[in-house]
Amino acid sequence: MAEHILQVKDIKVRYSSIPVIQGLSLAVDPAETVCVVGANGSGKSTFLKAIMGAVRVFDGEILFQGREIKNLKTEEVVRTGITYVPEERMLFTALSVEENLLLGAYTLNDKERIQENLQFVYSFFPRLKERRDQATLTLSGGEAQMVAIGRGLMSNPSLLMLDEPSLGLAPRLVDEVLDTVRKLKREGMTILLVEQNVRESLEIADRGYVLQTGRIVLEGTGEELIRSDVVRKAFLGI
Amino acid sequence: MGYCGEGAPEKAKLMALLEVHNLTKYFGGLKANEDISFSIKKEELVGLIGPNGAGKTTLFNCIAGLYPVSSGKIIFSGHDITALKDYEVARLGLARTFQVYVASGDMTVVENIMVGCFMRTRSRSQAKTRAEQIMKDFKLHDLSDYILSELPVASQKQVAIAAAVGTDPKMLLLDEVAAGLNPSEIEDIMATIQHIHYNMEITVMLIEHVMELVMKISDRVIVLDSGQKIADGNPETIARDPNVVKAYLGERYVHEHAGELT
Amino acid sequence: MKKLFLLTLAVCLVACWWITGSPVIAQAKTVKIGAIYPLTGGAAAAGRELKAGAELSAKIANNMMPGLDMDMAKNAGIKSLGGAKIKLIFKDHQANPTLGADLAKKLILDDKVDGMLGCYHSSVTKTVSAVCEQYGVPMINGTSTSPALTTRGFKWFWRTTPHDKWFTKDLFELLKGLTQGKVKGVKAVPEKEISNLASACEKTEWGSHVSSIIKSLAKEYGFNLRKSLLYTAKAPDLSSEVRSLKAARPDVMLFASYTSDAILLVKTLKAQKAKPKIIWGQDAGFEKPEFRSTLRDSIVGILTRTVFLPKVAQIKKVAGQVNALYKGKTGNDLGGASARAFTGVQTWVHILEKAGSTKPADIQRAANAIRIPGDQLVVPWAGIQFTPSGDELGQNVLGSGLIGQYQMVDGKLVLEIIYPFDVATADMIFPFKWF
Amino acid sequence: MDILVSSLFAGLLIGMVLAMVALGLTIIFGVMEIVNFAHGEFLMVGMYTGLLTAQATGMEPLLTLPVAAAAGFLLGIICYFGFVKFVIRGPMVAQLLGTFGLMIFLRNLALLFFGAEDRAIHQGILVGKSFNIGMGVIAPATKLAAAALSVIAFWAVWLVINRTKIGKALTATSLNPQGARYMGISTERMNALAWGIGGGTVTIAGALLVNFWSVNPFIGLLFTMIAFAIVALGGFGSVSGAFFAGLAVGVITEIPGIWDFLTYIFNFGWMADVPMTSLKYMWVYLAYFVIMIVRPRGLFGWKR
Amino acid sequence: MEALSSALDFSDFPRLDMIIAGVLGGLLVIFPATPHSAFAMATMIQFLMFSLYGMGWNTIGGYGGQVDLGKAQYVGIGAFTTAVLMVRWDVPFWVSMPIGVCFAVIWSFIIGYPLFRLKGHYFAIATIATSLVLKDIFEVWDFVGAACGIEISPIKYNPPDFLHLIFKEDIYYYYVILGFFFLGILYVNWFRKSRLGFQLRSIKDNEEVAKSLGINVHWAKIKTYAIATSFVSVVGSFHACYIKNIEPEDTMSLDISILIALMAMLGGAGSLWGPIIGAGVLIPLKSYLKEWLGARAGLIGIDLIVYGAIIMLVSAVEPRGIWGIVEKVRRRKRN
Repeated sequence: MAEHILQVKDIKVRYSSIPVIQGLSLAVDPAETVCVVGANGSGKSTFLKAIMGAVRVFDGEILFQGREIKNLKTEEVVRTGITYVPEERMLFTALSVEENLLLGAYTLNDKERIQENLQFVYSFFPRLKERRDQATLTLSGGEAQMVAIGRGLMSNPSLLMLDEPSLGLAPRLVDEVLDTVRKLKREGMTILLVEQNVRESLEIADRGYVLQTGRIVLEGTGEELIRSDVVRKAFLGI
Repeated sequence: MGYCGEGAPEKAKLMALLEVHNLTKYFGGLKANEDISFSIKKEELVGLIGPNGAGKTTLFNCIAGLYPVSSGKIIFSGHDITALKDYEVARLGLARTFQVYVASGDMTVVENIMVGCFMRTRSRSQAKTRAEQIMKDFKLHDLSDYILSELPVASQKQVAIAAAVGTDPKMLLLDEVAAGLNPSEIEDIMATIQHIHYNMEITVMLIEHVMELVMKISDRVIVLDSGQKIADGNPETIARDPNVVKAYLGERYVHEHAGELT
Repeated sequence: MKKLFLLTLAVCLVACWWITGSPVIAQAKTVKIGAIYPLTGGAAAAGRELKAGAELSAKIANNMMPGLDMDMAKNAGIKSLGGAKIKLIFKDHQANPTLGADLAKKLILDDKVDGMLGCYHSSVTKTVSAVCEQYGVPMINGTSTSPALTTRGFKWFWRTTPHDKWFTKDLFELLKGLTQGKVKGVKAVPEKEISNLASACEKTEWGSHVSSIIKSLAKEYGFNLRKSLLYTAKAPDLSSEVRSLKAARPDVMLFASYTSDAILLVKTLKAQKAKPKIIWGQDAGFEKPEFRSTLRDSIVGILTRTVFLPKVAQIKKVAGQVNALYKGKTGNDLGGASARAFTGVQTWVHILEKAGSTKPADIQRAANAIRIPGDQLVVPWAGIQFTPSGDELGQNVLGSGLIGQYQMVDGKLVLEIIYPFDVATADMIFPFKWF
Repeated sequence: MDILVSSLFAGLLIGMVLAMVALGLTIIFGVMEIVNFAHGEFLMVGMYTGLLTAQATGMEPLLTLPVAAAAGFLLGIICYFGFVKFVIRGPMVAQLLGTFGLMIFLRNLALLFFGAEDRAIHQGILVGKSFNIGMGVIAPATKLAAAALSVIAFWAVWLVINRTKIGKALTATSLNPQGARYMGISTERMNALAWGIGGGTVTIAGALLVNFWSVNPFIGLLFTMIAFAIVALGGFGSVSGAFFAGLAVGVITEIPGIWDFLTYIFNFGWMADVPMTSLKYMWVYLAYFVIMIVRPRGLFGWKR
Repeated sequence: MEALSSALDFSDFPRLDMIIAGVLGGLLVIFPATPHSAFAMATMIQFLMFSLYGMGWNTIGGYGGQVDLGKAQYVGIGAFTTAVLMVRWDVPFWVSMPIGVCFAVIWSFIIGYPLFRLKGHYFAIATIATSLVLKDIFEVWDFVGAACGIEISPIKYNPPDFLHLIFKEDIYYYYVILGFFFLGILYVNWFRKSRLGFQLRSIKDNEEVAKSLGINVHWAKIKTYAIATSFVSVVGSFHACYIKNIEPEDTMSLDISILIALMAMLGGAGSLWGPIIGAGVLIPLKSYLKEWLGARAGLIGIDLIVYGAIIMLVSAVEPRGIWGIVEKVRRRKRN
């Protein structure tokens, strides 16, 4: 077994005594893209938030690069090298695109490095360069998602976690966003992806997990999962 | 596609209880609902599904009077309720529950249900009798004196439905009552909904992500995607509708499985 | 354990009951007088003066003081009561009328005082005297000057100090005197040069009374009151008020303010370069040591009405003696507040001496019949005699006021008497010079 | 005419200082949506700090500003870590109650230490000096200096918020705390910083005010209300809004002067009888009430 | 009839509570017969008055969750109505009190309508603003005596005058306010179980849910605000007769508003006993701390420092007040 960059062992999360995640284990290897799919309410987002220390994990272990990060404060988790692009994007709407991106590099202090990263993001998303001074409130959904992802890249993360990046986007934009993920994968980024767009995301992923009511019900390569009936059932109930 | 309401032919002769005509709702520049029309007949049980962000809850909120609509018309049991406030809508007999409802107060289960019952009566004893009756129906009487916020979510949702039922509605809008529940709790809530529908003869419209539930109990399903109505029909046809599958599983899935879809 | 909290609550309640329920045992051979003054709160400085004045008076009454030409210094204690000593019980009303009433009840019922003294603020005096009236406890008020206090027909309330109507009338007499050339050192001023007035009084019981008195007297004396405003007491800033006054271009500015406002007013007047010919303060803040020490030479020329000035010591020997004692005790000269508090206790002593008993009815009779000659008093009054009937029941009819002016004499700031004209100690500075 | 011009001028001048009083409140509200009822008490602390430092050392009162700022910064941070941190977790009622408690606590602590008497500074190079600008406008030097410093302080705060990394982090925290945490920003520290800056600016304002206004332990509430009015007017959480709203409220406190002007112009007898000066601060409260009802986001509000 | 039986029905409280409440109630009734100081008597009257203020506040602030910090304006309306009517036209207390309530209710509708469009902090601050506005107006309004206030002359009446509520001894006032106190408890006991009470608690819980259950939230709040107002106004009228000299500065100050809210919040907002417990703890604490530490040791303001510290502690540790702690302990025992 290769050295996992992220290893989650049997974690449990409760929201005021209601179990949301009940013994979830998962591993991500370096330069790998792992996708977690599951219906609404299955605990996908909670799982990512648990890694980020945004919800309390009361049992289990979370190891990142061999270090225990369970229940660290969110900002400390970020400093270990994980970035999280949240489902709601959480852009700082009153600020401009560039200001948002620079905030993504908050944990870095090296100015040259920050500029390099900025240039990298701009080269990655040329459209953002055009709109660098525009307030993010005025961006379209797809552009906003680009800012969110770009912001996640600004701190040179060792692991990028994307929470439903295609959510609420028009189909054309969904493809665009997923293409971005594909490109990132090619750049050698380690990605943990949570998606509703089951098919496409599983295609991108090296491996995938299917989550149902807080448990992993299926695990395998993307291809295997696409063929599985479980996936379809999980989504349409038939 | 044009399945409009054919899923329940035996009820077709009944008049429409709720009619939504060309409802459109903007939030600033964002179009949350666009030109949505449908009607629901008395004693129907209609599911409303769609991917996240499709505008389902917004639609509910518009119908229930929580948001003013940008354009369109809503008619409920002969009244134009488009411009009515939420409590006025409720008094006309259109009750609803909320997607995220975390009880925070110090009211007990029976008190919560009594609030609903108080809509139709001033008398405390009548309200209490009615609430106790509902609790019995919903098998909640053991929990009667517990503080609601201290109960598990499943019970809270049951109580929320019970309180809405306490207002003696003609129609009930249920917003994701099964979200976050485990399978056995989903079974319970399904039984509750069916009880409301068949025994109490209340028309029900529900937003739901748990497909087992929607597909099983709905007479008819309406599907929204990106604020638009993309399908309307009985559960079996809906599940095979390419537009629906596309909305859920993505375009490529549709192409590859074209044979299985109608 | 289970209901520990409620039990504790019950125990606490019962405990409070016990502690407060213990009766106070009266000591023999003392006459207890309750004194309710503003010892803390915004008027604490005045309160300290009042307390010191009253204490000095009690000390003189309780001990033989051979060097002092006062009847009450000649005996130790009250002779007619077998040498009973005066015991003052001080309470702090914090300028709060409700608290004052509570304290009055406490003094009357718990401490069983024989009489009351106080309370400086007219609003507090009002509630306290109402309590005394109900319980039939005699109260002597030495320092509250609201005219309303003695128009209420109270039978247990006597006031030694003259009230604001008199004081304000003094001022208008002075103004009239100015036009007639009666003022020492000033030639007759043409009437139109000082005919425009403006007043600013604080928005309290006392201030608003003064304000309305000024209004009615201005009319009576034929002056033109161009602006009359009430301001919020203890306001942090009075510049808009001052601007408003200034805009009326008055020749004479009249104020009724307590210390902090008085200081602020004068500072703002100066900063705003106001140019009135006369500034007159209705006592209170305008004659406090703080007023003097803070503003120093910038108050030269300001007039204030008062009942006592150190200059009185030049006229009255006894005043000089008491002033020396007071200065030895506190380091300050006697002022209007302390002199009147002193006189209040002194009046009590005389009344008790005359009554020969501490029965309220006897005290009442004695008070209504009392006549203290002017030479006994530190204040420059003709004496103390209360009206036993009529509109102003219980008002001392022999009191009178003074108007003083701050002047620089040998580098020292002194208050010179300029009214009444016959006792004036210096030439009046007219017009007021600032710039 | 003179009275109108001088009233407006005085209103604007004092408005600048009042704006600075409100600055801290709006920063704190902007970052963590908590209304600090003890804000006026912070101001009082600033006033006493300025006053006592000046009196104890014989220093020029204006030089005590850094001392006051440091004291305020410290006070803000202590309040945050010692108290506010625990209260923000609770319901809104607890926050109200809590900052109320803080208000009562600080006020009476001051009463215990300093007594109830009003105190004011009477020395210093600027005290008592004033310039006659003409048109009846007389500008006291202390107020001019205070207004100027207030503008500088606003400019400085604006720079910090808009031009520095820490300012950006503050803005981010205010716009979306959870999002800010995902960027690696310690929102806890940002909250504390907001309290620090909030406390620091308001104590500076206090040290400026004490040059021309007297201080007593009970002075806080008036300023809390004025600050609320300004923040409501300028939009809760808006720094630039607070500045302009401060000017507006400054002018509102000069309504008696404006009324005087109207009285002279129209010369109706009844106008002179309206006790306008007594109602000086009522207009501020009324303005607050009306603004809240009509435009809850404030006249200059930009927020979210 | 149902209302009366509901008001008299305390059966949803644990038996022990009722025993304690009964004993304490009995103690209140016999208190004047025990040896006590006048100061204790004054403190007890204050306690009863503030309990009633707190009960009034509790209806809107506790059950409804609308933190109202402007109750002093209604103390003023009640007190000044009674005083003005009594001084000018010799109207008996029992007539002027209901008139005062009418004025207070009318005023509460006038300002309540816009006020309740606000929520949370904004509402709380706006209530302060309205209260201060009214106080400032009263301070310049000659009809109500302006800043001088108005005095009910004790010698115009022949105590004990039950009609005008003018007494010499505090014991009469004590029993009058005690009567109001028991009536107040009964009323609140009825209120919390009434339709409006339920609606209000539901509003506090979640306004949107409340609306969805057919509750006109705005109107329910305004109605309850009027009820709260009536309580305060009645006690205000009593205050006028008790103190006999009222001034806006004294009766309508913000301190009174704060104190009223604190009683209920500290004792436990939204519970029947909360305001009483709050007043029972705070008023004696205030009186005696002031008396012992303030007057004797010269530590002025120490009572309020302790006060402030208690409030801070409670808000940080248990925002539901003392009663909240009791309930927490009980629940822990039960589970």
